[in-house]
Amino acid sequence: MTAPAPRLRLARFRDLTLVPVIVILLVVGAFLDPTFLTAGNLTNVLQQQAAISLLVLAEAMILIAGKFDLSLESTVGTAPAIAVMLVVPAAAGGFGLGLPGTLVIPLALVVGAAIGAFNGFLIIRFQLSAFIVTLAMLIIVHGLLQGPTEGKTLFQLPESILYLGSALWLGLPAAVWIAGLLFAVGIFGLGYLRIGRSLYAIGGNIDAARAAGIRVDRVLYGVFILGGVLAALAGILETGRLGAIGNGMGVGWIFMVFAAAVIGGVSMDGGKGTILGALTGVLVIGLVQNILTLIGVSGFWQPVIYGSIILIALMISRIAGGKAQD
Amino acid sequence: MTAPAPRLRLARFRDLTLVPVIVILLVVGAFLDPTFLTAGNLTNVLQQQAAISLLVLAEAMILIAGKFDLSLESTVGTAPAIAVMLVVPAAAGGFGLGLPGTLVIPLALVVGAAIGAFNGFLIIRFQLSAFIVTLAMLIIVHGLLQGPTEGKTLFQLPESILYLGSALWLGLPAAVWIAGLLFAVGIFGLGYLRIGRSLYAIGGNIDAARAAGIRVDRVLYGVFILGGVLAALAGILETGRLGAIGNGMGVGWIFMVFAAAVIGGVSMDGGKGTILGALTGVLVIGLVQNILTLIGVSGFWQPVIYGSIILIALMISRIAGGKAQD
Amino acid sequence: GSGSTTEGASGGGGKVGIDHPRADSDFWNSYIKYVPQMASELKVDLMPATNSQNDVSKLVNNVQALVGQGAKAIVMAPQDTGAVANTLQQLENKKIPVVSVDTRPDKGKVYMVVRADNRAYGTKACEFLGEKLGGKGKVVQLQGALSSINGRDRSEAFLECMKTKFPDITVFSEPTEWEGSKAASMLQTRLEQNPDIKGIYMHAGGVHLAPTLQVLKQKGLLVQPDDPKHIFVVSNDGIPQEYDAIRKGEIDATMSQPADLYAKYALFYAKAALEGKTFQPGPTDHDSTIIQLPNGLEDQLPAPLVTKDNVDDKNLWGNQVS
Amino acid sequence: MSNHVEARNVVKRFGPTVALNGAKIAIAEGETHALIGRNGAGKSTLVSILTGLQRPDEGEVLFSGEPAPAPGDRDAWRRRVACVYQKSTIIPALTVAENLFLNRQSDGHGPINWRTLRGRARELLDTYEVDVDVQALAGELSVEQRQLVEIARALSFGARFIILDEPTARLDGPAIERLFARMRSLREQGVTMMYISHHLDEVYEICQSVTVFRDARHIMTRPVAGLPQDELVHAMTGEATSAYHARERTPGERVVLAGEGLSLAGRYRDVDISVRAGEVVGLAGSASSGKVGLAETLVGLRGADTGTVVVNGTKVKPGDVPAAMEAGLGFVPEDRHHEGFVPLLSVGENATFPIARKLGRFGVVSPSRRREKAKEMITALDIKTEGPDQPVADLSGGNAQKVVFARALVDDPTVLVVINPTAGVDVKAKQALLGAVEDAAERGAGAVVVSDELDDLRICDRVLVMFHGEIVKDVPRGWTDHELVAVMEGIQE
Ligand SMILES: Nc1ncnc2c1ncn2[C@@H]1O[C@H](COP(=O)(O)OP(=O)(O)OP(=O)(O)O)[C@@H](O)[C@H]1O
Ligand SMILES: Nc1ncnc2c1ncn2[C@@H]1O[C@H](COP(=O)(O)OP(=O)(O)OP(=O)(O)O)[C@@H](O)[C@H]1O
Ligand SMILES: [Mg+2]
Ligand SMILES: [Mg+2]
Repeated sequence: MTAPAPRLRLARFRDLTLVPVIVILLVVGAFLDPTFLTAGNLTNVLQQQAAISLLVLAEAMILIAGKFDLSLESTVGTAPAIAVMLVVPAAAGGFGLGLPGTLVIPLALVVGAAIGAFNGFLIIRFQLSAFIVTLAMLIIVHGLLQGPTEGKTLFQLPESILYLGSALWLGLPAAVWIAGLLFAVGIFGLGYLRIGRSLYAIGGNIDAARAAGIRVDRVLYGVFILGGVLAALAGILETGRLGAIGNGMGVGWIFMVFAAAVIGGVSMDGGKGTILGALTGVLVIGLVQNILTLIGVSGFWQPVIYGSIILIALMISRIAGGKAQD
Repeated sequence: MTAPAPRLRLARFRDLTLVPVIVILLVVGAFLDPTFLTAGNLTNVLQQQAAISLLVLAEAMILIAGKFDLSLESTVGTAPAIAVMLVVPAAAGGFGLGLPGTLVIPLALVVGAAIGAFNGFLIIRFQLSAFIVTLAMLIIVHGLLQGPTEGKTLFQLPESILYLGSALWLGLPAAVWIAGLLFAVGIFGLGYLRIGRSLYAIGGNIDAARAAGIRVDRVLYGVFILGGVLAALAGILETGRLGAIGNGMGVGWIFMVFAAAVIGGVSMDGGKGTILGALTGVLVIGLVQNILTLIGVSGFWQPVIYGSIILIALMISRIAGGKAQD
Repeated sequence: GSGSTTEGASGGGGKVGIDHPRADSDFWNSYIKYVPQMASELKVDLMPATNSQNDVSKLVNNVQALVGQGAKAIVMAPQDTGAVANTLQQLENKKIPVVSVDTRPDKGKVYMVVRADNRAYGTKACEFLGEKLGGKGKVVQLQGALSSINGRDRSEAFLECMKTKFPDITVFSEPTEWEGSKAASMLQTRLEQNPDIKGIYMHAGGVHLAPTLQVLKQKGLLVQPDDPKHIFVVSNDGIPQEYDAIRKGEIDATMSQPADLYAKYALFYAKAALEGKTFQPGPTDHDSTIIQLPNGLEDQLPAPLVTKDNVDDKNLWGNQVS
Repeated sequence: MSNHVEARNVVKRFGPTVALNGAKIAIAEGETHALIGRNGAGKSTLVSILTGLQRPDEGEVLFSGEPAPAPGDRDAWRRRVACVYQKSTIIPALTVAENLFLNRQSDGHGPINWRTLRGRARELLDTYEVDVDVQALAGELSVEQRQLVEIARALSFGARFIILDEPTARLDGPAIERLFARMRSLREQGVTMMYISHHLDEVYEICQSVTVFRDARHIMTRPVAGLPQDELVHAMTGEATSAYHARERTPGERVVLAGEGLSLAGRYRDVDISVRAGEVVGLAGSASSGKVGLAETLVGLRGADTGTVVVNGTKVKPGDVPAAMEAGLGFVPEDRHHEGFVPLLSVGENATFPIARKLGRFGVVSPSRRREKAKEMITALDIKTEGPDQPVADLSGGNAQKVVFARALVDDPTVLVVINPTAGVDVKAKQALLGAVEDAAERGAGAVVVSDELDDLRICDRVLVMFHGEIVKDVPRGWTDHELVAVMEGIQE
């Protein structure tokens, strides 16, 4: 009865290896710029990270289940764009179908789900490499934004799609509440629900999971679909923040998403990591970006500093976590 | 004595699952455009793929050894650029060190080797996640091009660095000869050399490889360094082809590199695949790009068609290969 | 849709190959839409366009393919102006004239560069903001990608002009990589740090306009020009949405980068080249000037500054598209 | 008496291999039924068919006379049968508690109460006297601890039919006794069991009837009582086989393997060991005695905290396997899946890695010479395979073990260290492998045999017994089973 206690504490801490990094960043940031530690600035950081954090949440689940999804970044732009085109008139760049504007959010989520389901179909049914399937889908899904819009930005959006990304609830951006809530659900679901735990089993040893009676294919489909839906929701939040849907929305995010998840302790090999850890990864990336902007590092050298900080965070999470990464 | 034969033959064929795809592409291309099947056009395709094929060769070896390198794409631009800056005068964008111009190729290869060695150091010594290390290195190494050049293109280059990428040997571009030769060496090396076979052992079960007396760390260092050198060589060939080193050289290649390798049968999980297979993957990608250019598909929809062809090639390689991919 | 009849009608010998630089920005996609329209007006025998998706190595491949298919003149818009040197050399060897749109290749022969003066954009934006701010205060410039020549020209000219003409103005430069998301985050952070920022120069209206307006709106700074809280915004491109914003008083000015004229004169000069015409430096018949470059000629098309005063001018391309 | 489980006329092919060829088995209600046969006879394949993991190409499976559930209906299968598979089904990154209750962490779909789950896990493990922390990650357990967790899990389902596929291959004496006690009490409760093992004495101890497979076919089914062991072995091998007789020899003078002052925190301390040419030294000890840790140090898989290892006169850098092998060492690791073989590579390649440099010049490996050498090894160790080009992943467990053995022997080692050498190997193969160790010793090699199996230790000239990390006794040849077990359990002295 005495031995287990320290181990428990250690395991808990393993999710939190990045907390010291976050503390250091807060201290360093406060020294470097007086604006940094203001409520306003920190709120901005949270709002700026809200959309990408949903992708990290999605990717963390997919990685824990031992799979991979690169196409999430394209869904960010394409799902809301297609939904918008379904409801706005042709003059505003739509298909001219005249669906009611209130449907735009559900439609976007459905498009996201459909993309996720198609990914799942190819990967699970045809047993294709998840990396390459979703790489091809990244290209295709982005083409599904670029094709119908012919490269144009969608400026005339229904009000409802702008609301979530721009509203304030109790003084905090709605996007922050939404992301926070979904992370709480994710932490609970992957920590305390059987279906959530089954992701770890599948990612850890898929044959053993199958032998234990887990409906592996069904769970994996669910994860891919949920991933697509979360990416679509991220797109909706980002649309509200930016006020328009450009062809470049979400492009290039996926690398940051992986970096955040892995720094946060999620393994690329499946079966390992937590949602809480992934959240700390997002925060580290957000704070680093914010500090670099505040101190105004030269744009030319910014990548070097930025990449180095990722490496350092990775090492800290490796040393504090105490395990080889994969 | 009779049973093994069919298996052997089947294994041989598995490298060549993409050959039917290549044949179909040649036939379809010939129907779609009369220029396609001319010697000139096919030579162009080979020349255009020469540089990227060296990256595929490098990545295939790294993947077979069970690791990952995203930073290769940044090395393509940065290695020759740094070498050039070391030799050209300050007026041409150099550091003004005045090293002799003939050193530029060796210098570029050394820079590539150094980047590879640093990747290896972080991954092997610190046991960090190869994906994220090389992702951070992709950003950093690109910053090492962008920083010193301040985003400007280097176009006053020493003659020697332009030669390989632009010369013709026996009527074929020198780059094609070089890539062909290196692939031949790769096919032989990974098929018949002790060190080459050890990559399969390491990628297939690293602990067993160690227990079988293979010096795993040394081999992995070698693979990363070789990868960096090949990427630098790819950069030299590309520099000769383009006549200058822009900040965007190599950017975005890495996805195509992975696609080519995986379509060609190399597993993302290590231990599986051949260099010959990877070569067929490069050819498929090159032919598809060429055909799409020749028939002039609308730029807006091109990604959709392109991505779909990758998916189809993937399915064919899956069905013909007969094994689940990972 | 190219046949021998069109070729006969065009008089000058041969097909024109065209490569578009990218398909994912509002400006370029307007240009892309003007091209076929102008081609039929000018009776140019245009081959199906290729697209190099912002990748110079694809551009080189595409040009090779176009030449292989029989192009006698090439229109391109190389976003990396150094790395086309070899391609230009090869085209020169094959006696194929090149019209470069929007950018000026560093090396290699070009028949004509068709472009507005990007440095002039930066200078004009600087002058506009400097005057509006009375020569003091803080401004932000949302840069494009630093590796693109146009982004760099705008950025350098803007900074140079500020330094010499308005030394009391502090400039914050934000490298956005042409990404709306980065622009929004950086502007938001900068405004938090310096609430007294009074001016913004955006390098690309297509990607920067909506995020900027959204940030200003959230901060309660989206007010009419006569309000003391107003932040003066100058944009660049001249797309219809920028004009709407000018009309509403949300932004104050933009540089109209003439997508229509780019398309028109690119094809015009390509055809002229095939017909064997030659041009001299000096003023032209279409409000522009041809200047001599070491490696060819450049027709510097007019790029008017659009403000509330001239935003309804029918001649602006942004007012001609839907 | 009705049949609880019946499989009729089952055919299963893997490519060119026929794993089961019209095989059948019928297990009566409430009995413990042994299934035995040589390595590769098709036993594990039948297990995966009886548990619904694989579908037979032909034939049918009946549970209490009813047809088996649909292949996808895992819940229905799990209600009918629980299983300890030969291959580990532990998920290393999860805790022991969660592994025990995988996919049934909570009743229904409510949230999991981890505290309750831990309590249930501790209770379950206590009934087997398994001393592991239920919150430890399963990946951190030793091989036998993992095996015990798997057994505890399978037995805890409350299924009426339980299959155990070689559960004892990785257990030591006391653990086996506890398992048997548990199996007896389950049988008293009317549970039907199918038991697979290569230890015939276990079959006699715990089973009522036995089925023998040979070459993918059913050979015979008999009650165990009164069945002579010779007849059983004859049925398995198709020929008369006599018991193995350990050979006599006189060890040379030269010390070929020496460890001095070796200590490794938590595993063993102050160990001195020396092995002479032509000598076979046993290393025995019950669970956690540190014998495996010590052996792994000797071969270089693990570095000691203090002390030196000298192989064939060369002082070897700690933790450097290649250096040890260059000095003349060959070894068989404890866990073949972990360190034994590269599954996707061929039998030939796996067996010849240590001599790759001798199979051609200038770093080239000649495939034909490799195949030749591999064929030699396949014949010498009687490996059941399609040929040198078959991937090891496709071999049965025991045959994979022989490939690992081939790797250890291929370079004619001066020092041979084998850890649990006969785990999962059939009677006849066991004799071949032990014979190979003795052959090596006769050629002048020094050998260390690390094992709990008395049969393995019988070939040793002396047995070093470890207890709690120390060598407590050096037992010369001529011991009786009782004596040795007593020392291993720490009862004596
Ligand atoms: N997945 C597979 N692919 C190809 N061949 C296989 C596969 N699984 C089993 N086999 C072959 O089927 C035959 C029977 O294997 P099985 O594992 O059932 O043997 P076993 O009786 O359990 O042997 P052991 O006592 O060694 O465990 C062997 O020849 C083996 O090589
Ligand atoms: N990877 C590990 N990390 C920490 N402790 C370990 C590890 N592996 C084994 N141990 C512990 O070290 C002690 C000695 O282990 P070792 O494997 O050497 O004993 P052993 O004699 O092989 O026992 P057994 O007969 O059970 O295999 C045991 O308490 C074991 O639980
Ligand atoms: Mg078996
Ligand atoms: Mg042990």
